[in-house]
Amino acid sequence: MSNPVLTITNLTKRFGGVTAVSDISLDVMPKETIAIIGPNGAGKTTFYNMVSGRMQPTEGKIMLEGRDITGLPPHKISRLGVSRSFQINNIFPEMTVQENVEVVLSAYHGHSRKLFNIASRNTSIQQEAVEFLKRLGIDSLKAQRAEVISYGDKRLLEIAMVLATQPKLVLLDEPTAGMTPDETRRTTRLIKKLADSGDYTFMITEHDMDVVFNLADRILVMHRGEKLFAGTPEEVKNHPEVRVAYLGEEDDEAVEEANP
Amino acid sequence: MSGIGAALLNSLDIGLLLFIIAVGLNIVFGVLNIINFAHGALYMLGAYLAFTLINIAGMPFWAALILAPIGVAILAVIIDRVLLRFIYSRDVADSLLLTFAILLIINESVRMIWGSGIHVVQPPDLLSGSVQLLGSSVATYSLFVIVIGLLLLAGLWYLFNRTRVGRIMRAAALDRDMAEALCINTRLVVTGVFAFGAWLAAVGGVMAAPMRALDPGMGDKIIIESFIVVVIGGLGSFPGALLGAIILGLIHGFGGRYLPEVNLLLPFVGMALVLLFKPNGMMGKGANA
Amino acid sequence: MKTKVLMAILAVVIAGLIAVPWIASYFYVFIFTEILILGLFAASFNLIFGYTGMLSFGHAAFFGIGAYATALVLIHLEWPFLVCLLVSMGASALLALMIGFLSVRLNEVYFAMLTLAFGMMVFAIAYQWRSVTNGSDGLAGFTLGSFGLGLDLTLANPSVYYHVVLGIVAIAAIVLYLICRSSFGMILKAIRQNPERVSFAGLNVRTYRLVAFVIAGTFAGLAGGLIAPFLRVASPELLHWSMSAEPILMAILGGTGFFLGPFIGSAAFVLLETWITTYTESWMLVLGIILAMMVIFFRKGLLGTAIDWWMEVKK
Amino acid sequence: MKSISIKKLMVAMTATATLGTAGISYADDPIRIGGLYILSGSAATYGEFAQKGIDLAVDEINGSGGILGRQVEMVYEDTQGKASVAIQAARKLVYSEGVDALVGLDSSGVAQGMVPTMPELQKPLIITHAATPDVTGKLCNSFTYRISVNVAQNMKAAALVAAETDATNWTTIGPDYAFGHQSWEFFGNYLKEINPDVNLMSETNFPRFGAEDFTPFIDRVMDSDAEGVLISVWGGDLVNFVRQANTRGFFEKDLEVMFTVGAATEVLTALGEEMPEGVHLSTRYWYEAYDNDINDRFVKAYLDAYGNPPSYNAEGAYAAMYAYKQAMEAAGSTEGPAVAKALSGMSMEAPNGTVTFRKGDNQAMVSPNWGVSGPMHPEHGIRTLNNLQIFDGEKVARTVEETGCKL
Repeated sequence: MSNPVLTITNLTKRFGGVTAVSDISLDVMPKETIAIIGPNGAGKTTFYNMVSGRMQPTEGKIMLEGRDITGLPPHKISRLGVSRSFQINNIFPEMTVQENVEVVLSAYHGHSRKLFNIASRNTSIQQEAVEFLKRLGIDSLKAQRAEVISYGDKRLLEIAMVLATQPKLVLLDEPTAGMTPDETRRTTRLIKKLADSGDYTFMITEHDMDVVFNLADRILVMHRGEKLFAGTPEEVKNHPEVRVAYLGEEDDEAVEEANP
Repeated sequence: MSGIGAALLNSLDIGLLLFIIAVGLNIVFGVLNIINFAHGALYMLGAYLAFTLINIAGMPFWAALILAPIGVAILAVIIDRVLLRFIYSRDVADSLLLTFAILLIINESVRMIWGSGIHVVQPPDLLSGSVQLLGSSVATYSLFVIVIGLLLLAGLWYLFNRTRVGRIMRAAALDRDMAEALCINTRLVVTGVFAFGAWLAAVGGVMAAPMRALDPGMGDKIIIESFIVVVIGGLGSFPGALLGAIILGLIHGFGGRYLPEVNLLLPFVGMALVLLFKPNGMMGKGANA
Repeated sequence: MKTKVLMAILAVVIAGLIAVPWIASYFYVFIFTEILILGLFAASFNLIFGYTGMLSFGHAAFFGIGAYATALVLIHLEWPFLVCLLVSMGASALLALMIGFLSVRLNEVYFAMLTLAFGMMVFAIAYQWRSVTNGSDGLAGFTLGSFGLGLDLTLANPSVYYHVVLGIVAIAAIVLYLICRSSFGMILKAIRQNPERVSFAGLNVRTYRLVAFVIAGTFAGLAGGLIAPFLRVASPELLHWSMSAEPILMAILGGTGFFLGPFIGSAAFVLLETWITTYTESWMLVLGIILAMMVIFFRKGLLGTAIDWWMEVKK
Repeated sequence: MKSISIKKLMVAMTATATLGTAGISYADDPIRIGGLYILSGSAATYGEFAQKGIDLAVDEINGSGGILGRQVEMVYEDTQGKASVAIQAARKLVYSEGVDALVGLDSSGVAQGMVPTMPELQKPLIITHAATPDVTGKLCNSFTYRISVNVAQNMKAAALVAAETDATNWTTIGPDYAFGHQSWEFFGNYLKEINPDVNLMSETNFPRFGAEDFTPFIDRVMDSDAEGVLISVWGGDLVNFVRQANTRGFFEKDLEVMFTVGAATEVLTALGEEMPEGVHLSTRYWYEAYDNDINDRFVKAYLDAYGNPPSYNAEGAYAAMYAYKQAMEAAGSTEGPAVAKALSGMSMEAPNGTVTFRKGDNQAMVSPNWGVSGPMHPEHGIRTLNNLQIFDGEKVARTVEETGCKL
């Protein structure tokens, strides 16, 4: 098979005396969907923050298609092709849904440096924005102010914005957290469709095990900042340590995290 | 040599006066997340109330030192209940703007009530005159300011370290989330903290009255100084306010004496340097802003 | 329909502004000159405040440096006025680049405090560097010569000067407006609402804030270049923090969410001041009450409140 | 829809078109005179005293038939001690309030900025306080007059006083603007002329105007070799200065202390006994220095009305109103250029004797007063002045050539 999109070696993050992420190594292959699971405080979000440039690793290396991106600021990592969503909604609340995507697109296409074009008359970007909204099934909301649409729709909008940067690797941080069961099903279906289209490489954290087993090609189980196990969903399901350390607690955790 | 001694004592009395004022600003910012632009105006009100109590009502200085700050604190309660309650949940910018409006209102009210001329408050007889110290003559009143400043410092230290209320306030000042968890829900604490900040400003005002001529612009002069103190020391940090006040006192005391050509520039250079290299101040949290 | 009405209102306002020297008493020529200049100052400020979300407390530094630049050029070099304005813009752009480079890294209160410090440093330099700035007295006694471009204008005539200001402010406002509705402008609005998302879209937020800061500083410098010949003096109070507070008040008064808000705010500010001080000396008291009301109840400013009201009526 | 909004616009436009029509005056309307003083901040007492002097004069003038049979009405604007504010205030007074003439200006910096704009306004201005030599020197113009002593006159007198003392090492503490710097410059030049042996120290002190803490500057002078110090700090600053100097023991040192505007009664009233005895105090008019009917009447009326003795600022403002009365009646009109012309070279009787606006520079030939502070006045609550010296205004003035004024 081809070379990995992302190669992580010995990634470690310490805060003072506390080690949040310890010595994680991982290869992400093109077009696969990899899920990272683990109980609260397992270090998933810290791990994400390092990969996306929000935090500097204490040790270790992150390579994107053979290029060292360790410790680069978020905008550079994003430019190089890693795009992420957040656990909390991270959109432009006072803009319309369509404008939200347009901002990202004009950044991607380099229009953002133009001082004297008229943003509202850029039809190619507008069409492209609508395309992305369609892909997430929320194009009917395009003229709404982003702050008034439903919680689930906001999460989908954020995914649309993430995809609009044409990333080589998409990081989704608990894409279904806080969603109603209906929304969760809809979102899972959408991500599944996007993953199956072969256009994207996904890395997902998630609490909902149904979602994880439904989407993931491979799963990395983290526990107290360390890699507990990595393998296919089947292997994970059957792994005794994982069952004890994590799956047994699943229900409680999910409830806790859904009510932040 | 006597020059340095005098400059040092002079720095100390200005520094401790600034500390009394700035620590109030800092507590209000720390706990309520409000940059109180009207803090200088409250300081001025303290001074003017002292003027009325001493020169008009004929009370002794000591009575004014007790009563005037209480009066200002009561006004602060009103300000809090009538105006500030609308904006606690909003952006810091909104609180800056609203307190700026309050500053305008207080400044103009002072002008209307007391006139725009200069007023003078006499120090109590016990404290007028000067004594010989370190080979130079030092105003007795300056020593008094230093003593009161140190007493307040001790009192505040006790409050912050030995009492429950104080520990909550200090913790809240350093950690907003905790502030929200512990304090913001309690209206009484919010009002209390704001009034306490105003009380400190007014104590500073009464203390300053015998050293400074009173005019309606005196609050505007002190507010920028207080900002400098708070920024240098660290927004929300109690020991920081002391350090910042002493540093600014030294800049004033020595800058005016040895570098008069650039004495206006120095405090702002200090402020900018701290913000650039240690945005949270010399005693603030370690993390970057 | 809506745009047509707006265009009609705008056309009438512009026609009215052009006609001020003929339809209003002589005094209002001065008043409207001031409104236009301060309006431009406030609009430049609103690019970083209303659009990008940065509350600067040192914007007067650029306004004042513009005024000093024009005054110095008029005194020592006697260049045409248009060249003076270009020098003003250049000087303030340079200053904004320096201050901005250091300041845009900080957020919220820290940004406000750092810009306050830098603004007051510029004030202190102007105040104490007597040999160049004439200290606290400021530079006065300069006279306007030619305008430039071979135009024969008697700039000393207040009505002529008013029309020159109107023309320059109109051009500057159009340029600022175009910037606001460009893709760049859209990114600025996005930065105000969510800087993190913008940086995860691959843009260096600091660079964009810096560019906005420099543009705002440059236009503030242009406004400063216009104010010096109007006031006949360039003095340190133009650099003082209280001068930095004025565009903040004007932007809030007019409405920070609208391009024309700061201009409306400037007009309201100057006219209210003129009228109220005729009746009472307590203009600042009235201003304080108005500002408090605006912040608490009408955060969208006069223009925003008026538009909301208009929408209600239409329903 | 459209018609409604157009109607509204018409209303708005009509409102704009009727934005006041001030500036036209009629023969039976009162004569309006604009006063430009510092009415806020630490120097606001000066504006207050000037207003009192003016009010007194206006009452007297109106009580005896007014000017040209018309009553006089004052309109005041606050200059805040800032040139830009003063210039805009003057425009408002002239173009909006329709005043016929202007009086005022407390600060030299304000005067320097404002005076060059007077020809545009086409109204006469009598400066009653600001002392910079430039406005009746290189910046002079035919609309600007000054009825008060300027820095050059006062410093000539100061140099004469200083030359009588034993001090040879001189320094200064003055506000950091035109007035402070020019006072020191003129004082030094004149003193050097009289006594070439004096040493003008290079270590000078210019705290900013409105500074609250003067102690570093006080300490600096006390630690230096200075034997004499010229202090041109004034207003609220002077009150702060003297009180802080007292606590440092400044006046107990063997220093010749000269306050160039120390005998301003505004300051003496605020300080009371805190102003030390035995220091040289100057004023541009001392209320007990002149023995004439006008002064007797003025001082009595002022004391009766306000309870404290008049300051030089009050006297200057009071006299300026009579100057306008005389000039307007001589011109037979209130037209700006005509009144300005009548003022040129005009002589008048004022509380401080006969005052003449010199033709070449429009500076009034008035006398600086110097004295040494003495015991408290039994009734007025201020220090008295001993060894009073009244310098001849003409003799201490620069020649017209020296002023650089070309009229």
